[in-house]
Amino acid sequence: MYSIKKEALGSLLAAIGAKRKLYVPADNAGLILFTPYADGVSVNLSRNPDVSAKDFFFPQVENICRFKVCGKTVDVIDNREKNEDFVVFGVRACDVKSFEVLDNVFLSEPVDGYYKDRRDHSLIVTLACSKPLETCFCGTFGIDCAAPGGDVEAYACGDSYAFRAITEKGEAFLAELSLENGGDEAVEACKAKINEIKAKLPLSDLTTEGFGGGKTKDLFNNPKWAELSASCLGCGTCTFVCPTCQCYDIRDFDTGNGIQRYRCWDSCMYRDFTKMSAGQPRPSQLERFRQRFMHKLVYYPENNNGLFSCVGCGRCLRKCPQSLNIVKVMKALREDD
Amino acid sequence: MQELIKKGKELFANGTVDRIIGWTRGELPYDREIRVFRCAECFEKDFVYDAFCGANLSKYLIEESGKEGKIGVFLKPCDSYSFAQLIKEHRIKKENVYAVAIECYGKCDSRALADSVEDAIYWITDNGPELKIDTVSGAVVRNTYDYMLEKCAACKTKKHAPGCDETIGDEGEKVDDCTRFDIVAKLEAMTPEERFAFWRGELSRCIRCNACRNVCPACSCEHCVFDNPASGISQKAAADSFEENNFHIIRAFHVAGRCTDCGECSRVCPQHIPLHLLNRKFIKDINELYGEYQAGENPDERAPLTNYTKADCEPSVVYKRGGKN
Amino acid sequence: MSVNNEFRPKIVAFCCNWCSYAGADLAGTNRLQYPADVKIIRVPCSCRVNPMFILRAFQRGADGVILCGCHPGDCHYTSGNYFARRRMTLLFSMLDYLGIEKERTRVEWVSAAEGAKFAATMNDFVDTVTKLGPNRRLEDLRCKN
Amino acid sequence: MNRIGVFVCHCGTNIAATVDVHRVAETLGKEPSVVIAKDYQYMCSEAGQNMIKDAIREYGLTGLVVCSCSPRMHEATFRKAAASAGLNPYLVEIANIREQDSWIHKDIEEATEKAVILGRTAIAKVQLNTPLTAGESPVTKRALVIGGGIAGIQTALDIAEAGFEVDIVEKQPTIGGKMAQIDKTFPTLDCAACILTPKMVDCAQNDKITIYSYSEVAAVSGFVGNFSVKIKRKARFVDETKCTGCGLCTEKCPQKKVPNEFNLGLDNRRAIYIPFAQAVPKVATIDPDYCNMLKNGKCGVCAKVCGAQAIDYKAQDTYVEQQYGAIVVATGFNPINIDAYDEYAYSQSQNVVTSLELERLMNAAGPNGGTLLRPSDKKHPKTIVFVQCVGSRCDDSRGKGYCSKICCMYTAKHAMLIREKYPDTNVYVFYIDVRTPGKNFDEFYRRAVEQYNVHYVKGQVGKVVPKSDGNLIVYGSDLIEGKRLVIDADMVVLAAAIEPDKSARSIATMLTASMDTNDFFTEAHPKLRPVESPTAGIFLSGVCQGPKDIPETVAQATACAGKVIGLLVKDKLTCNPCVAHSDELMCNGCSSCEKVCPYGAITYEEKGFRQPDRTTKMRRVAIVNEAVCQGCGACTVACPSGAMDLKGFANKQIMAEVDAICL
Amino acid sequence: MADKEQIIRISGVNPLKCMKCGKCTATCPNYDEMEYHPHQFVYMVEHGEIDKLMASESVYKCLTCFACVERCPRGVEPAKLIEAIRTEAVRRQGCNRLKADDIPARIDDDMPGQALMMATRKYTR
Repeated sequence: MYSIKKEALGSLLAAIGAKRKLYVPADNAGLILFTPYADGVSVNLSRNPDVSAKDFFFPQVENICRFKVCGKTVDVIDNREKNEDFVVFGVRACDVKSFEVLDNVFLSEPVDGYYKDRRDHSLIVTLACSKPLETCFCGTFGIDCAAPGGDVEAYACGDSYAFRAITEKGEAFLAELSLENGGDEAVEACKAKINEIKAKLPLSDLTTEGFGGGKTKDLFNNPKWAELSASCLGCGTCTFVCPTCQCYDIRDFDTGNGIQRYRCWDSCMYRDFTKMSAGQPRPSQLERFRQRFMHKLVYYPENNNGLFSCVGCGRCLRKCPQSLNIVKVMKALREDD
Repeated sequence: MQELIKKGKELFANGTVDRIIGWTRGELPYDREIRVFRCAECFEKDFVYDAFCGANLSKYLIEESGKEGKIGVFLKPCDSYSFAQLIKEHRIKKENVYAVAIECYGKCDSRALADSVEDAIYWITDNGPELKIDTVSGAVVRNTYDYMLEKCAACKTKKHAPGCDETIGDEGEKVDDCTRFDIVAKLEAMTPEERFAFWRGELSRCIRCNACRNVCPACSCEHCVFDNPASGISQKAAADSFEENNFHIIRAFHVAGRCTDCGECSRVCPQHIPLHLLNRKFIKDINELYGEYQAGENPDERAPLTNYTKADCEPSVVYKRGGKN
Repeated sequence: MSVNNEFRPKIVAFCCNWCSYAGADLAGTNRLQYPADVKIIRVPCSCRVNPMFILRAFQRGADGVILCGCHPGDCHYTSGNYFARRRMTLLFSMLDYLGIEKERTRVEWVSAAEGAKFAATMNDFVDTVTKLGPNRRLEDLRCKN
Repeated sequence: MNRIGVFVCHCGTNIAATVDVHRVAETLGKEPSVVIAKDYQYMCSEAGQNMIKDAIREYGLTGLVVCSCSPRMHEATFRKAAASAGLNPYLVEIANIREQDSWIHKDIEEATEKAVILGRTAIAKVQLNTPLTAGESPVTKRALVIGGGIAGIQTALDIAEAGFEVDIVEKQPTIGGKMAQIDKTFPTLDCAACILTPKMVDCAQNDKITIYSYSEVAAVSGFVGNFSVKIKRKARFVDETKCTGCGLCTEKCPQKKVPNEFNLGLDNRRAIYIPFAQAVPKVATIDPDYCNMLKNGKCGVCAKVCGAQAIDYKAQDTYVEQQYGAIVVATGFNPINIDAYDEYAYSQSQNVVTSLELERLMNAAGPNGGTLLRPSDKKHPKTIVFVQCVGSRCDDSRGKGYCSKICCMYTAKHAMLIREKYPDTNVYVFYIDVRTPGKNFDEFYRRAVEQYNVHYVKGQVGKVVPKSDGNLIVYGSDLIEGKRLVIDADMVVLAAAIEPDKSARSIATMLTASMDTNDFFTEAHPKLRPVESPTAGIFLSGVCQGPKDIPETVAQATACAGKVIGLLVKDKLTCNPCVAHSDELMCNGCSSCEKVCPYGAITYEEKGFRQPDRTTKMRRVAIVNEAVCQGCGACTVACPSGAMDLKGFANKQIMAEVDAICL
Repeated sequence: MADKEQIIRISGVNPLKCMKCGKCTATCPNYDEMEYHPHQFVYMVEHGEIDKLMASESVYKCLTCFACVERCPRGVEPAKLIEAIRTEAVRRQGCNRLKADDIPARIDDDMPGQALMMATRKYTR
């Protein structure tokens, strides 16, 4: 355990930022967004950032390669960005868990080289949630926001921050910073306080009972889906703010003298998602809506040893234009039993 | 709200409608979902009309009015213009809708309200000018007017568009000292460099989630050009800053003269982009160059972009007006 | 290829088939010079020009876009240029609002008899855009190489 | 894969002098889809065209690019060549490297570089061209003429002559129009009735012509070749098929105080009337505003005296629906209301008359039986003052901005006739300019001055003051003498401006035909297509298009008939294939496109669409009538969903051109 | 020529609109008193003969009855030109046609009081 005074955080970040690329949660138009650290950036650790940390590894848009037309021949150029080591500061337990969900997808064979390269270059400094919100339900999925994990764990305890290395990589990172030891009791107190709040959260009693692998038959034809999906606009907000949504599209952009092939986030909420020459197996918003939640709560755990692909970060609860969300879905489907 | 519930039950009872679309309590204290109620009992039980019912119901009527039977709807003044405009564009089948005009004194920006409270909220009591918020670590109070939606703070009218079947309460008036163009004017007064920097800052946050488009009652296209590879400009992500600009310019242009300034785009944007400032620029220009026009207000009037006069100003007017150099 | 280090703008000119394209032809017939930076796209009427085309031109690296049509009142299709006039006014105003240099866009009415006006307009426009320098605010970097 | 052929023309030295044509061909030959690129001295020559045709066959070209002069010059030539070699003519694109390149640049490098870019642009476009076939639509071989004046009559007769059915719709009880009211015609001074009435009779007797008199057009739908028109036949309360036109009823009708519109209210007629002796059809009409029987059920005299039992007081308006291939507008004109010009005392003195009223006063069939007597006391006028340009050539706020064209000549005619018949009459004509462009026109005017001693005064009348004895003091200026004339006149004749008939506006709306600010119909082209409206299938005859005299009207009427016949002889109309097309899967049915279409080519239909969930949803979608669409593309931009596109100038094609230029 | 532009600017009249019909002159109630007549005013302004006009009594013979303005088919408004010439005359110091002292001698018994007031306003500064 290492500890620094709260006011020393700025110089600590500056020290990290001097050596590596550093991303910190910072204010931006009333939002908190992961922002490259620089002088004048207004660091804000008060709550979980509005956009998840997934795009450090799985960015919204990523170049894959370029095809260049020269007369009647075509050259293929690998023009992906070269990654350097980088640090993300202030990732919460839920987002850390989401990396596991993403890893299962991108790092299982065949390994996604683009994703892996970014993962390899990263170092994650997490932060325990001292003030979880009414939208938080990470506990539902067995995530402890008081023990966020990552390479280095950080705690905001009173007037100081405490840091603990979790991985070897984290150990080396902290060693470099030559911090003072201490803070163990403060962390325990902090954890206790967090647990106290957790018990009071409005969504603290939500459980995964009734969901998980093997529940497809129970849930798929539930008549509730129609009503649940009725007001869904089919926008992609929930999928884009979600830390675990990992669907992407590969597209070609005609630059006039060649093709830029890139991949970008896609959303199962979109009507051309899964559209094939033979037609659209999910013809209406009902099927698309059902797909998203069935995937999070049934299909993914079925294929990943019971790991749910929802981490309870609550972003979709905050961001859905029409107040639809996974909690409502879980509660509604459960009512039947 | 009781009056609305009474009206709803009456509409069910006398067979005017077989369903009503309205707001209902959501998962969180400030969440209001949209639901189609199919019986008087569930309507009475779950229907809610309060400070958090900011969502515009009009767009749902495109789909709903195409179904059999007649649907009831409650329309706030700003929603009624979207409704009237969609009827004008033949998107809503009026004969299948029973529209009730209702009063509105401004709705709460629930996201801003929630963000203003550090702790988890488990209940909100609406005391009119004050909102009492119970959190896990005690109660806090917020002034309602400080947390109004932008569209309500800059409300243009409390008067409904024509086309509603009946009105509950008194019909309001246009807001005389409406401030909705203030920020547009402020931007116009900037230098192009400042404006460019402003919009880059805003639009670079765009994640192309399409919430603005999908919630917009004017964006009711069967197939949006941005989703249609045949259009030549389809985009799934803003892969370059150009595409951020392009999407928002074209979207604003496509709704120019049709946008009723209902403010939904800005309400739903998860990235807090002030999209209404784009639409209002067009509205302001149209008002100044071609005469006052409010989409949805007059069912027989031509939209400004499908109309002209021989004496219209030349495009070079742009060089002379607006903005410094 | 001529080696020239000074900035030469790329200009796209949309010309309506009936007036302005014929005006451009007349400029040619009368041997009235204007810079080769201007390339003309023939459209049936100024009202055929979609704002998408103009943005597309900027995306692809155009430095200026000019739209030429029949004089108001003389449209071959009676009213097309009136609609174009409104559309372009609003579009240009919006571009200006977004901080895109408004001088990069222009509408001119050129009749089939106005070869001289066509050439003069193009000379002036190229001049204006050359002074502005390359379009940086509405370009797509992917199209650069 | 596309197989494009590129042909670069030298145009002698026109292109080759400033553009390195070999290099252009060589560079373009390296473009991905180009399979052959050649240059040649004159592509438009027979040898050049053969080169193209051979290449189409040899390489199986799917597209052709010709780098040459303006497409306005030779696009048709190369399209024809392509078609003869089996390539769809719309798979040809022209790169204009002469007018827009070689002729305006001096630097060979620069011009060559530009030629390559223009060529590449054309290649980019042609790859997206689709074979287009001109559509066809059938033609109903029947024409409608709206208006039965001399213009309508002449057009109808000429069309009937060619063997096509023609219907004339005339809102008055008889055809004949203004010419029937005129006494003599300039410059020949022959009797108007003598030349008009035989034509009216011809119309009545021609079995190809149907006259709907006392009728109006109520609604028009359809498009060129296929108009559907609803005609309202106003109740005339007399059975046309039974009435013999004997006129007994018009003598016996007790209601004698109806102002006679044919004589411009200068005398009275009965409530049942035949407008004039030579009316066609010669049947009586009851004026419901004056008939006692119709107003209060007390009378019935006409029914009693009618031997043919043609009177039917219970008659109602009826409607006829008819199909037409072409519609001719011949709605004519009226003199303007001159009450606003109170300086001329028109409303104060009966002895101030308009020229048309003078026509009736001098006409043998007029109120005075042809003797010119002034209206107030039926005395022979000894001094008559003519005032020109009353309401013509005015500022917009004061009258009509245009010259009414016919006044100078008819005034000369009136002056001359008066001087001839009553040599003791003093005749003054106040003029601003005397306009006599026309065959034998100036000679005619000079005759009035030289032979008949009409006093032409360059100047204008400022004021007319009626006196108690009916005479009028006329204050006029003589600008040449530089003095003011004060004339004690017996009569003043005002040459009132003419304006289109008031009914024209609503007819234009029904026909979607355009009008100018004066409500004259606009022609498709002021010089090259003067008798057609821009709306296909609508033709213009007579003064409805602009002021003109009888010879010009007849000339235009015949020209118009020629155009109509040219349309009606076709069994099918071929349409311009570069028309708008709506993708109904994407169409919202929002009506934006319809609002900007100048031709009314877009209509809407409720159509069922199979949904992904196998249900059928009804949706309103736009349908473009390809026969009516002229291909301007206004709708393509109005359409927010991009459902509307223009064939031959599709969004993708234009964007490909943009891309190629900006590359 | 500057004079001409000045008159045109003051009056707002475009003399080129005149089509020389003479209706203004024909309608002028004070025709007989004038050396130059309304249509000539227009013509002379068009030709820049301002000094000649300004020197002429005719300018002051105009009754400003506006008959010429009312009747002119082209909306040329000759009376406004005359008014402009009068104004210009007043503006030129020393060009005042009448000095205040000269007026009493010219008053006769028939002259209405209002005309006197108008004249004072018109002819003096």
